[in-house]
Amino acid sequence: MMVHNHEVVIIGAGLAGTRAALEAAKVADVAVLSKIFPSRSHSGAAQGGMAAALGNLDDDNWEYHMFDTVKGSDYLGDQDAAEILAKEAPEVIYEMEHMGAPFSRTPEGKIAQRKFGGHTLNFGEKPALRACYSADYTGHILLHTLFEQCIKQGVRFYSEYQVVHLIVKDDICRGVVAWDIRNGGLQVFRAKAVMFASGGYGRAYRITTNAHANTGDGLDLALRAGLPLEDMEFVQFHPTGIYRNGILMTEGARGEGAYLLNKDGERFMKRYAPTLMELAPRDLTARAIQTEINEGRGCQTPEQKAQGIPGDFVDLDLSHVSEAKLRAVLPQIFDLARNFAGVNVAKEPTPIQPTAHYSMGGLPVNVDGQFIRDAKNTPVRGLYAAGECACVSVHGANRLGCNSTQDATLNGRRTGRTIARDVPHLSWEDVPAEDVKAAEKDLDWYYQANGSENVADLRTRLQDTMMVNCGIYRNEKDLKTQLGIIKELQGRGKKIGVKDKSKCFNSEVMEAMELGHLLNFSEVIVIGAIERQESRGAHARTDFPTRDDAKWLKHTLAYQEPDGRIRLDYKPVTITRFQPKERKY
Amino acid sequence: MNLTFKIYRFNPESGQPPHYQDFTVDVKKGETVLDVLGEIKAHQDGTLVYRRSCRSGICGSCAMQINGLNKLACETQALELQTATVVVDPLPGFKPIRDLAVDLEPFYEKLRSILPYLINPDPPETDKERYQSPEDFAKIEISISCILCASCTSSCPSFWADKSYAGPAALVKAFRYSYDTRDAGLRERLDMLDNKHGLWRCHTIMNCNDACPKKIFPTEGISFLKRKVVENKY
Amino acid sequence: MEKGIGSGGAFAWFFQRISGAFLLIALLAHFWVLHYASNGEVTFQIVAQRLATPLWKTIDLGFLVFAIIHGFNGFIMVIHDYIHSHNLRLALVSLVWVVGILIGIMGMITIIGFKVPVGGVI
Amino acid sequence: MHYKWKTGMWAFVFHRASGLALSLYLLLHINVVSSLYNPAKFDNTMGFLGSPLFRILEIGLLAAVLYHSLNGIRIFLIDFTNSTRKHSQIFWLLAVVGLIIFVAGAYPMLHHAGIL
Repeated sequence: MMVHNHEVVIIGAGLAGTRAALEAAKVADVAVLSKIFPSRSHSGAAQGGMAAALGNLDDDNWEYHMFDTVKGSDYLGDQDAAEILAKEAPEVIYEMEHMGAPFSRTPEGKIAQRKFGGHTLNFGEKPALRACYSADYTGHILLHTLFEQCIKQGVRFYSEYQVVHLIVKDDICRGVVAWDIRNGGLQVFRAKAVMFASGGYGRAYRITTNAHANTGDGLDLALRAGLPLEDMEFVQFHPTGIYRNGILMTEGARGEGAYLLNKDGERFMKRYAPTLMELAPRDLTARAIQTEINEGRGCQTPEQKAQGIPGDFVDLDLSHVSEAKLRAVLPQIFDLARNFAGVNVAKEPTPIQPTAHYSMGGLPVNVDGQFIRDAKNTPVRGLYAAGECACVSVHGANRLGCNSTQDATLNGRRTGRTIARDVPHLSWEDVPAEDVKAAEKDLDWYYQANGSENVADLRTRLQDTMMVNCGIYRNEKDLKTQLGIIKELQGRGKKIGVKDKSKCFNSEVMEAMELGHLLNFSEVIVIGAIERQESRGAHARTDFPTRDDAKWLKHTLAYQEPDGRIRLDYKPVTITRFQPKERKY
Repeated sequence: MNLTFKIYRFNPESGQPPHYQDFTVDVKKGETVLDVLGEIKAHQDGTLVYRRSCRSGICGSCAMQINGLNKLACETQALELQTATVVVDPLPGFKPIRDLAVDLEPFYEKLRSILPYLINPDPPETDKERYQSPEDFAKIEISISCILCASCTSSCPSFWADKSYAGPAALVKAFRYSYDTRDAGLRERLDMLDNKHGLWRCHTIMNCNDACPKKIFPTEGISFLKRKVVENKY
Repeated sequence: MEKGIGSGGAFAWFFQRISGAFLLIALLAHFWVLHYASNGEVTFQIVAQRLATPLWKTIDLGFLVFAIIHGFNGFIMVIHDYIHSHNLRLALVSLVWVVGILIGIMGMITIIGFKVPVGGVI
Repeated sequence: MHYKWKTGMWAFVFHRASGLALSLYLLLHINVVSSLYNPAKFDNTMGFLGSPLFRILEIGLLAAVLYHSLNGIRIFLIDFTNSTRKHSQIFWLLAVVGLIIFVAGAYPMLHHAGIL
């Protein structure tokens, strides 16, 4: 088997991965592995902006940003991490700008900033102009700028390599085994430092903004290696996904003045967040929309109207904003609304529904990006993570809009620097033969799978039921039903059939592998959600409708025991400046 | 509505030459060509290979030739094509790897060759941005939306004829940086592009403008660069 | 980026456009004189009358040179598009140059060397 | 390969084809004109070329020259006046202009040839 030796191996080439690579490559030999081409990473789909208290257009400062982040997290976010995010964010923005990122500008030539949900001035007084943006493809320009910087610096990319096994022995990470998708061979990547930047897990849901590639592979690889996952039950639903396919309509639309309307044409947000209205944080807005739909005030399609079925979407209305302004600041949503909803946003409202968007939970790391394996914050030697796959935890129970691009870039940079600092002190470790054998055995299993179950059908069933039973609103009964369904699907997953036996670009085996990951970590989401008997941020339990700080102001850690059982543990939340209080907007 | 999808099939391991295979799919309003490919892969033939990721037109994975034109499968409504048979081919001009997936390494090679990054020897102030007027930003705005899907380069007859030609995508990127007011690398890039495989292989055939899913009009940027080279030299 | 034969291509591109514009004007004149001002007949007498004046000599000379370079430059562009073997390309481009120069000389001799025959133009 | 041909592609291919044809014609033309040193020979050749057959071929020459000139104008506009987005409209506008000139030019030519 081919063995590569790179001092640093980074898995994933989105904002976090490429930003870390730029730092680490200054002192070490870095390889970036990605299952798709780097420029295809899902960071590029971020539309609205990147938060930083530059104060280019108002009197912003980092303390407001930190407060909003902590309050937005429903006080589950670790405040040391939130402080770092708010303080370092302006520096990270300037650095991106200096690298060449083309931001939209104010009339005097500074970086332009817009309003975003939950971002306020003076601790909640009024909306802040904090999101730095480039029209409505901010993630795209950030991703491409970093990718191009990697080209400049000569970072080595292994594109279309799927990591299939994480090699951890004696609490030391020694590298990974990856599958070369184009040629079908397994290759060992021996490394002193391995970093996950493998993105989120939105594909566990049917209606999602996430790319097909976002199957949370990195999370499951860690779980299988005996390492914990943190706060997996917190899945953010973005309020405005295009009806039926969940494609993102940026929060920037509401930042530029869009209204949310129910079937009576009422701006219903006034009943949920009288101060911030449509600019309330995402968890609150998504719940408001879902409540309108559940209580029969959703808008109806003509067919639904004719048949007297209650509607299951609401309208996002931009028709009162001038078309010239929309073309200037939100050009992309014209195409999205036209191609995927058949709507001209300048003239008519777009039908939208909440859509699974962001994974607050993930691989537990400390503020330096080192992977931690337990409630006592013990780092795993040579293992790091940043970006959506990681849980620092900045976002706690609910992330604020445009904090994710900042989190990925900023913590990618921090983690890259930590790796650069650590690499000289890390040594080359042997790769145990049993790890390689295990990876080979796994891959062979997929090639020989000749059962009768259909991978796509199992995946669809998982996504549909997760949506219904573990979506915006949850309760114990539905969650337990869902756990049963996942167990059943895991059983059926052992009897799948894979027709394609080719070595070359076998995407059928790839999808089967991804299904395995989805089924595995979905169980963790559901178990974490069953246990957490409170409502906090994105986790809204109808049977426990209030936040319970006495019992639940703590992070969930989930481990997979060798027998496959999920074991939970808990970890305290770091609280420094802001004591938890009631969350109102 | 039942549509026939005539899809290009090729697997180097099968020993068979490339051929077309027909699939009949019941297509509903609102379904894209990518949705249809997904349906075929899920329920008719799992061995069908194509690239996809974001399915919302921003990642560029699913560029392919649909009814003779390069498009993103995820943005193409199948019924709006208004043909009973939809012909799906891989991007022309690149080596097919398998079915609809082609070898894009040459494409990235071209991109790397044109110095696709900001060149500015003057170190900026660390605690503030470089200023740029909204008008100057507007000049490059359309070109920054390029998603590197390769539709343009793959549609270019000059590229079909000369595989060393930089191609519209790389040239758009060169334009994007050269016309950024913060960049000082114009001369360096123009030296690179004034070349038998550079700008001058563009004969304004215009296929790239039709193929670009982001409506960037690469020819416009290429014309700018051509004039700039001439201005600088004569 | 790999360099092709010779450097650049900027001059060829620019010249093609400038010479094209000139040729368009010259061509209009040429056609006018040939087919409309002269009733459509091309005889020695008519051509000789025209060629005898220094102004027409200059115009025709410019026309000749620009037409040849424009045409053969076009040929060379096509060769650069489709021929990628270095040696073959060198050979073909050289051939085009040689033919171009020969035919150019031939044309120049005709125009410059033209003298009104003894007896003058009637 | 069966890429769909759009206006720009047709315009390009015809431009190439007419350009190559005109270059070859130029070779021939210079060759013919070089017989000017001998008035008798020149008139002889011209007489031969004045036959109806060559008159008709000459109409082909007119078409090639017209096409190459007008599309040349289009290329010039694209390259120097940022007309990329309007290239197709320019093409059809010039096509109409070209057709009118062609008819206006071909009629007297055929007339002289005694065909009309």
